[in-house]
This record gives sequence, structure tokens and C-alpha cells, in this order.
Amino acid sequence: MAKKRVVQTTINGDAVEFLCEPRQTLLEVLRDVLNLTGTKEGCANGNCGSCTVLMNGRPVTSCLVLGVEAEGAEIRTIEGVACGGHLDCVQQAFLEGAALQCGICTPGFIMQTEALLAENPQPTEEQVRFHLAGNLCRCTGYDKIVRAVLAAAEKKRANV
Amino acid sequence: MSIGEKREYKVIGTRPVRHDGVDKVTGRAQYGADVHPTGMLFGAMLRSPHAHARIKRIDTSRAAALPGVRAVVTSADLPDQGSRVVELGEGAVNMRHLSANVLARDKVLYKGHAIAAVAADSIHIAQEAVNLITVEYQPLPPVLDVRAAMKPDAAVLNDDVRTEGLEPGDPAANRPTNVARRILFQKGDVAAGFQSADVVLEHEFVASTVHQGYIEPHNATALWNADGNITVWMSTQGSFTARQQTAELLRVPVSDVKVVPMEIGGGFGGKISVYLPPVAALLSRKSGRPVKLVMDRAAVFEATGPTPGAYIRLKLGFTKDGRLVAGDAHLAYEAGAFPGSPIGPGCMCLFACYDIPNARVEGFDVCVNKPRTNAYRAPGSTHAAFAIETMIDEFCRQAKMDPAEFRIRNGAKAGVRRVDGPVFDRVGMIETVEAIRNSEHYQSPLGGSNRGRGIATGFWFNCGLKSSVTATVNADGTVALVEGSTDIGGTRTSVAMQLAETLGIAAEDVKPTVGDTDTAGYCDVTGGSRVTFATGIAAVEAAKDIISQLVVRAARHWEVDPKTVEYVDGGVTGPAGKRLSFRELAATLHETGGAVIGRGTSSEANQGGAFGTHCVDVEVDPDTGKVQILRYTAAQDVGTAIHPSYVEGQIQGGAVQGIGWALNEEYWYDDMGQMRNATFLDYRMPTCYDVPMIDTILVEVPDPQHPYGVRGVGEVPICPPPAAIANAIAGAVGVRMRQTPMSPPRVLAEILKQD
Amino acid sequence: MPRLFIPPSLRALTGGVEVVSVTGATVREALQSLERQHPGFEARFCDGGKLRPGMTIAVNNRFAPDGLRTAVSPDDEIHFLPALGGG
Amino acid sequence: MRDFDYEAPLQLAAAVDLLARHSGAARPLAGGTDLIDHVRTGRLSPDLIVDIKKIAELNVLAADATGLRLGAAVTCTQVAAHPAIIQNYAALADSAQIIGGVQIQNRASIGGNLCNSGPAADSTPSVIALGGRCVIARPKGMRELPAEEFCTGPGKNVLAPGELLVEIRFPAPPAHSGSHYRRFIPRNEMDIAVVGVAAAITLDSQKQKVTAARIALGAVAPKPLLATEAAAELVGRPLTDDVIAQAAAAARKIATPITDMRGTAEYRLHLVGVLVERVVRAAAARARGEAIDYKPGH
Repeated sequence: MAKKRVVQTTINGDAVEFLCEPRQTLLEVLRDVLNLTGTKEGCANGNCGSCTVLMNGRPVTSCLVLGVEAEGAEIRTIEGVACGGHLDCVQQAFLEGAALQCGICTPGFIMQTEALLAENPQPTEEQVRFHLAGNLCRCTGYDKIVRAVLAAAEKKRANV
Repeated sequence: MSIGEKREYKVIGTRPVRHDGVDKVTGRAQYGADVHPTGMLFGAMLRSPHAHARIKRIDTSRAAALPGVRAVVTSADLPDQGSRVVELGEGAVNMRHLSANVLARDKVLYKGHAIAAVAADSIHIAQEAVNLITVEYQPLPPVLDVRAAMKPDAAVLNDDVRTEGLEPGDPAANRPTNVARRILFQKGDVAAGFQSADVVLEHEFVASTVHQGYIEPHNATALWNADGNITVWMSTQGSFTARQQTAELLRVPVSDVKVVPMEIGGGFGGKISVYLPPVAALLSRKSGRPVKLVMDRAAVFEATGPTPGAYIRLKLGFTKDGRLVAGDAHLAYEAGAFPGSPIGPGCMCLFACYDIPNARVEGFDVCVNKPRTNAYRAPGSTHAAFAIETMIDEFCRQAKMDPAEFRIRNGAKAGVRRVDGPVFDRVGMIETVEAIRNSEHYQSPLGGSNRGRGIATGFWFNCGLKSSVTATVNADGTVALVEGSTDIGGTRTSVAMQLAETLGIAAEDVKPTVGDTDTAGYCDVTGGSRVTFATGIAAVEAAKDIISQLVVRAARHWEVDPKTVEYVDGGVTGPAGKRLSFRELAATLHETGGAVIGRGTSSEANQGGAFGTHCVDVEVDPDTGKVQILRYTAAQDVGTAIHPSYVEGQIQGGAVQGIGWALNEEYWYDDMGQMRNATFLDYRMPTCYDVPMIDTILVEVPDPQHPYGVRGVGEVPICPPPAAIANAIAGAVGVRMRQTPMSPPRVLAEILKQD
Repeated sequence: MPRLFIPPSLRALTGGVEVVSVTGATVREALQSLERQHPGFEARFCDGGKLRPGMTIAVNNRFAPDGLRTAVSPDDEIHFLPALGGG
Repeated sequence: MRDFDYEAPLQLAAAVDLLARHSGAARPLAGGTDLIDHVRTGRLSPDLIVDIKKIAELNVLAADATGLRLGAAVTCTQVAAHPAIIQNYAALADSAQIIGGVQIQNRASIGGNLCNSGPAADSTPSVIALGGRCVIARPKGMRELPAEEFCTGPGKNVLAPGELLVEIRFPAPPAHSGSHYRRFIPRNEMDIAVVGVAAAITLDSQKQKVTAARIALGAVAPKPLLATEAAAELVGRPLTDDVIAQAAAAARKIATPITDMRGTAEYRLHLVGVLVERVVRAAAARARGEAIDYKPGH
């Protein structure tokens, strides 16, 4: 078996060092090695977006990233969104807008939304839908998710 | 928006933040795949590469010898089931078939059929070991088409299957066959009905197999302890049916099995049958360690779900003044590998939206080499609605009659006898059509070329079944509610709100918990649109039980006669203007006898049915056949909306699933019965870039069977979309689609036939 | 008297009669009354004294949770139907 | 997943050496959006994965008067957002913004898309239409070839063991030129092209007649095709409906599509004509400096 590697990375602002086999995906490392199970597996081939995390500020499907590729990277997961026990306004908007039913896709949608609002604070409904197309939700029909994202954008703008 | 009969409530109809919400937006909610008991092993399964084959030999020795492998199991490790048929809460199941579906015995009946499983120190070792298992197959011809499977000379999948429901004395009843069941309903004089018709239409319809498409794959982690107790942590729509199925499959007492329902990532009917728990349990017994099994997406598509592909032939008779006077329907539904398609409800729903005097419907449940079908949102009804709702639209366009007016004139209402016999009670079918007819959407002009608007109605029965709730009053005036209904879409909150309403306290003051099978009272599955209805009734009963105890406690506290104490608006009143709020009274309970625990159960067999009418605008690209959904409005008879946001959410989610079914979702099989699109890339569920906002109109026609008038809302919204979209396509480009999905090549083919 | 509706596929047993008036205070007694008038139904509806798996009983427009034990009154209708399951 | 080893060299020579030493059993990793899935599903079984994202030469992204240099590891997101690419190599930006979703585009590269050599790859027709040339490093020096010669069949290309695609070079666009890529998919996003068409059109100074044209087709043959015959119908002629229809007919003639779960051969043939007409019109509009009415997936 290939030798395990020591990987030094930053996860949700903390310096983290972990051991993994080259064949372990970042998703597997987060869930099974680091016990960060908020990131979900839906398809393992990049088509559902449930495992979306931010890597150096950009959303990626962690099922298609090797754990060893996290060396020197900045990773942000759903566990790192709420700070100091306070929900982020995207999380708040999802809650208040009833933008989740079963909730399995929610962490991925929230990470993807964080990335969208960081680069486009005032997205149109069209832009929201295009940006979130890589995240599947089977419960909501997307209506309340899109509204929550638009509401969060508005709130973020009001706060700054 | 919301219209209809209104009653004054304090909690019902408000939109509190769901109790489990924070956990779900922070990633803290624990789903089945998140559990990791100490010493846990990872499991992987070997699945059949063939759609139909006899298993001649299985050799697991090389897998067992791989370092890191702790256990290997095959069907030889599962106890024999004989030919038992067991009631499993939501229907009866032939245990031999269920067992053979969990691990194939002498035959594999579909690509992906589970054959063996391995538990190892890592998922990668387990997968490597699976690749070392050798199976000798004798391939058999796959039977993939429902009509071909019905032919007398078709290869038979299960030699123990005989056709039920034939006329007495029919010799076919003794022959091995793929046709497991025949259903027949009849009402009035069908021949005379067609005689009296001015217009008779007859068409054939074909529906492809589709999947529930929940994002969370099936999973189960099991520990078979040295004391014989089995604990299963899993994703399931029904912990109690999962417990019973697991116990029956392993032939252990039901009390030896504890199912801990983790948060569930969607189900839609597909997470009622068990696949993994007995296998994980066997691996645990052999290894002495907890074992986790999680399906990959391909296994979810190839071995779980789906809803049946179907063939329907429908003949309708109309008078020229727009009355539906006769109907004759033939339905053949694919059961998949083992009997059990929703052919019964399909036959019962087909004519249910209409007051039709003469009708006949005959249906068949047919085995084919595809995964064993399971319930999917209003099982069997969407196929039927696609057929009848598009033909009614065809008549309306021919007769230049408004399709909403036609439905209002012919719609089912209280007193109408259904084709299957019973007479409707108070139902809201006509109200939903009126809501659409009066909507701004329906009234607005439809501009642009290649655009069309269509409407369609759907019906579903909604189950009642059994539920239990216990509720303990805390000293601080809150109430801890324990229910056994797994929460897929916010039902902790909709159930807690009904308890709060009855007690006159705030929704936030109820702390709902979904218990495991050792801590919660029996609840049937979270399915059949039943939880807010049935578990809600149980919560109301529990609240009443608390009230009756609180009256006695208040009397004891005040040292007065209980007859002088009353419970009103969230508190007790006594003689001489005595009053204590629920919160004040709660603080005194420990001085007057200790804990107050309310209990409630419900056991309605069903609710009054639910109806939905949808309106959709589409634009069709005449050069490619691609359909874009421009605007969508869904009106539904919801009884009473407890938490309107989650009622809207059910309707919006159901409508978009229906849009996927209508436009692109289908199992794509090659001639050898291999599903070629078992990924979310090629099994095309709608993304948010494919759909518009889904406007909802909540029509509130209270159900007399529920104290607050609740009707189930989860299932019926999937019924109208395919027909509504087909009708819109007809309006846009003048072609009639009679096959789902109405994918671009199929629509284009019809367009090209025109010119 | 309660009226028991005969499923079309079994009307051969009643010589084509669609609805049979029966006696009895429960569905079970009503079924026994039907059996006396037109033999052959009990074997088809029941198995070992219990309703056959996959079947359900409706009294008027309600599916009856208590099955054969369900009480019926003189003006009730009794229907034998396929069991339903939802998603 | 299959067991493999992992290296992430910083030097091009080291990467080439690793690939050469494992002749065939090593695979380069750029975005990994195809590679990791192929290894998971067993379609590929490498013993070594060589992460080439840390090599400077593969991250080059530079546009000047001489043309565009696009390193093989540059992500689709970088490409879609690059002003010079949006301005002068629009077809490439069109492709880059529809390969998978945003998450995929943050990992996947145009070079990876080319090396994966899928017949339906969304960026390869654009690379071909824009006259891209592949610069390939090998144990002894470099070699270069036109993009249309790179793929040889489904999942197959000219790379020999030990060879590595370093960058793709594009000539500077002539005056009055424009390009566009469009695909047909059943959904509006997150699909593999049923048919994909790219075109680069150059007009005369009056912006009337076509002086040069390149049209490339995806998903209609074992490899992406340069439709020389179709382009020839346009050159020297004004873009009338007839002329465009003739180009579409010529494109249909060279297409040899298959039937699979993504579409029938017959349907694909039909779509080739529809898309060639739409894409040529859009590319010509861009050549005239007009904005085009295009919404991905619609």
C-alpha cells in the first residue's frame, strides 16, 4: 500500500496536520479522518455539490479533490461558517426562509452561496440559479433556496 | 397565497423556525453516514453485472484471505423464509422475495442486485476484497418491457409467482408467470356510456422508470452485540418498519432489534424497504464489530427505488356539451424484480378526479428485470394522471372548451362514487381548479411564439395509519415531545405546533425529539403524506391528556374540587378568579405529584384525499424540441396549513420532481438490461437553473377527520406536472406527447412528423 | 341492511350481482352472511380468519383500520379493495 | 479506490521524468475532475498520480499581440474571467463557463479537458476553431502540433508515455473576427454535450464577406472534428441564410455520431445542422462587434 502522507493545511482558520493515503479524497479525509461530517457525500463524482467546500476561497466538490492536494491550502467547511456561536446571515436566511427540508444538501448550498456572495454581492435571480446549478436539491424545488440566497445578499449589503 | 375556510389559531398558520434548523445549517445534524461507533468496520457489496442470470457458484475465499478483511457474507448467511407473507406497516411483503432482494439466492434479477458483502478495516480494502469474489453465472435473457413480460412465452423471473385477482376458475391462475396481480374496477354501464358519447378518444401512453432521487444514499451501521441485541443506525422513513423488516429477515424477535433513525436525507417513498441493515448486522455478528454500509450513487439507482415504468391504454367518451360520460382503462405497471408495483392505487386514482358515470379500469402488476419498485410520491397516480389529464385537454382543445371549466363541470365532489366503489366525502378538487382559473397566472395573456399554457389536476388518497406521541411537561413550562416519525421535511415542527396550539403555548416551548424504536411509541412510516395528519392527531391527543392531568394538579395545588377547575387559553382557572398560566402551573407540579406525561395515539386508516391543480407556461424550441418552463403555479387542497412555509415547500418540491419526470428523468437501459445513466450527470434531475419560482395557492378545505382539518400535502403535487406540461407543449407547438419523459428528441420527433 | 359491494372479478360468484344486502354488526359477520348467500368469498378475502395481505376494507368512504372487526350499521356500504401505500 | 502513489513535482523536467519512468502506469493530475472519478470507477488504474499544478510552465496565462499562451493546468474559472480571452477568444470563455458547474470550473482545466480526450469535451472544439497548437514536453525536448490532431479516439490522444501537455498556444485574432461555442444539452446546465459546435469567423473590412472560418464539432465522431468542408462553404461569401445552410449541410455530411443514452445518432445529426447555423451567426455577430443574445443552456 502507498505510504501515508503527512499533510499540513488550514481548515476553518486553524492549522491542521493529518495523515492520509494518496487515494483518500478530501471528502473522505474531512469526514473519516478529521470527523468534520458536516460536509456530505451525495454522488462521489462531482454532480450533486453536497460535498462543496471552499479551497483557497473557491468552491470545489471535495469528492474530486485528493486529501494530499490540501497541502498548503486554505479549506473552509460548513463547520467554519458560523463564527463564535453566531449564525452567518446565509445560514440565517436559509433558516428563516425555510430553504431546507431534509437538509442533506444544505451545507453544500450554503458553501456555494458564501462563494457567490463573496464575488457578487448583488446577484440577480438568474445569476443565483446559474451559480447554484452544480448543487442538487430534491426536496425544495429550489424556490425557497433561491429566495433565501437573494435575501441573504440583501442583508449582507445592509450590514456593510 | 392562501384561500378557503379560515379558523382563528394562535400557533397554527404561523411560520416558526424549525426546531432542528440550526443543526442543519451548521452541519451538526447527524445523518446515517455520519455515525462512527468505536471499532467500526467499513463494508462494501458485490453486485450483479447481469440483468438476469442463474448463480451457479460463489467463491469468497480470496476476499476473506485479504489482509484487513474481517467478515464476508452471502445469502447463505440469511435464514430461510419459506413462503411467509408479512404485514409491514405499509403493506404486505413476501419475505422470501424481500430476503432474495437483500442478498440474491439462486438468481440475480437485475443489474446491481446484491450478492455478497465484505467488512474490512477501510472502505478501500473492503472494495478491493469485493473485487476478489468470483461468481459463476449462467446468463438468462433479460425481460425489460412490461408488455413483453406479460406474453405467455416470456422468460419467467420468479417461478413462485402466480396471477392473483383472475376470475374464479381461470386456468392461468396456476401457471408460473410474470403477471403477479390483476385488478379490475367497474362502475355503471361502460358500453352504454360510450354509446351515449359524441366524441370518443383512445390513446396509448408509455412512462419510463424514474427514481426518487434523494440526495443521501442508503446507509446502515449495525452492531450485533454479544448479548444478542442488534442496534442499527440508519437513514429510514420508518424506524419501526425497518426494525420489523430487519427482525423478520434475520428471524430474530423484533425486540432484539433497536433501530436508531438518524437524520434522513430525503426518501420520497424509497427509504421504506430495507436493503442494508440485515447485511450490516450479519457482518457485525461475524466480525464482532460495528459495521457501516453506505451505497454509492450507482447502487442507489441500480438497486433501489424506482417507480414503475408503465404502459397505459385509455379510452374516454364525451358528450359535445362537455360531459365525461365513459372511460375504459388498461394499465400495466412494472413491478421490477419482485411483485409489488402500485398498480392498485394507479387504478383507483385514474378516474378519481371526475364524476364519471360509466367506467372500467383493469390493471396488471408485472415483474421485469429491473430493480424491485418501491413507493414514490403518490405511487402509481402520476402515470394515470398523465394519461387522463392529457386526453381531457385534447378534448377541450378540440371542443374549444376552457380546460378549467371542463374540470369544474365534471370534477369530483362530496357524494360522487369512485370507480373503485366508495363515495367521496368533502373534498377540494373543484376548489383547486377554481383557484387556478381565478389566478393572475391563468388570467394573464401568454405572449411570444412557440409558447403554450397547460393545466392538469391530480389526486392522491393520503394514508392515516398509526402514530404515537408522548409529551412531558418540564418545570419551566416547556414540553418535551417524543415521536417516532422520522422528520424529512419539518414535521418535528408541524407536529409540535399542533401540541402547542392545543395547550395554548408557543411552538418554541415544545421541544420535539424523534426517538428510536426503544424510546418512542410505535409510528408507521413517514410516507403517504401522513405525519402532520396522523402524528399530529397523536400530538393533539397527548395535549388533551396533559390538560386533563393539569386540571387535577391545579385543583390539588389550590386545594379545591377539580370540577371547579377549567383549562382555558394556555392556563387553568379556578374558583374566586384563581388563574395560573401553563408556565406557572408547570413550576408547581413537583409539589402535587411529580411529572405530568401526556400520551396520544392515532389509528385512522386514511384521510380524506387531496387534490392539486397546476398551471404551467412553456416555450418549446421548434428546432431542437427542448422545453423551457417559463412560469408555474400550483393550487392544492391542503386542508389546514399548519406551517405554511413547509406546506408550500412540499408543493414546490413535488412540482419540480414532476417537472423532472416530465422532461428528462428516465432509466436508460441497453438491450442487455444495463442501466447506462446511473449517475446524477446522466440521470437528469432538474437543477435550479432549469426551473422558475413555483407559485403556490393553498386552498384550505379542512379534513373532517382531523381536529384542525389537516390533509396530507406531500404526495399529490407530483401528479399533475407531466400532464400539465404535455398540455402546454400541445398549446405551444401543436404536438401531443404520450410518452414520458418528453425529452428533446421525443418532442422534436413529434414536431417533425407534423411538417 | 349493510350492502356489500362485490369486486367485478368475483361477480361470477354472485351470478353477476354487484351489490349484496347482508346482515351483521361487523364486517366479519357481513362477510359470513355473504358467504351463506354466495359461497366462495371468505376463501378469497380471508386467510386463517384474517383479511388477506394486500387487501383493505372500506366502510362507506373510510378505509377501516380495524379490518374485519369494524362495526357496520344497516345503512353502511362495505368495499373490499387493494391495500394502499404512500411515498 | 485503487491504491496509487502521489507526486507533486515543481519542475517540468521532473514531471516528465516521473511519467516516463512509469511508462503508462502514471497519470498527470490537473483538476482531477475526470481522473479521480475514472480511478474510483476503475476506468483508469494508475500506480502513480503526478500532480502537475505546481509547475510554473503549466500555469502560464498570457495574452499579447502575438497571441495567447494557455498553460495546461489553468482552470476554467481563470479562463472564463480573463478579459483578453473574453474579448478575443470568446469561444474559449463560452466553453470554460459551462464545463460542469462552478465547483468543477474551479478545478478543471482546458488542457485537462483536451487530454481526457472525450469526444464531447466542451472546450476542445473551441481550441480547434481558434487554431490552438499543443505544446508537448517529452523526455528529449518539446514538440508541437495543431489541436485538431491531438485527439485520436474516445479517451485516446497522441501523448506517448512520458509526454506531457504543457500549454496551448493561440494565434492573435485577425481584425473583424469573432468566435462562439454552443452545445445542446437536455438540461440547462450540468450535462455532457449531445452536440457541441465552435466557430471562429473573420469578415472583410466591410464586415460583409467571410475571409476566413474554422468550425469544429464535438460529440458527433470518435474525436472532436475540424469541419473544413463546412468552413469552406463560408469563405469568400456573404453570410446569407443559404450560405449558412450549406455550411450546416456540409457539417452534417462529415458527422458520424453514435446512439447512446445522451442522444440518438439521428437526433445528433439534426442538431449539428441547427447548432452550426446558430453558432456561425453568433460568431459573425461578434466579428461585427455586436453583442449576441445567448444564455447558456437555452
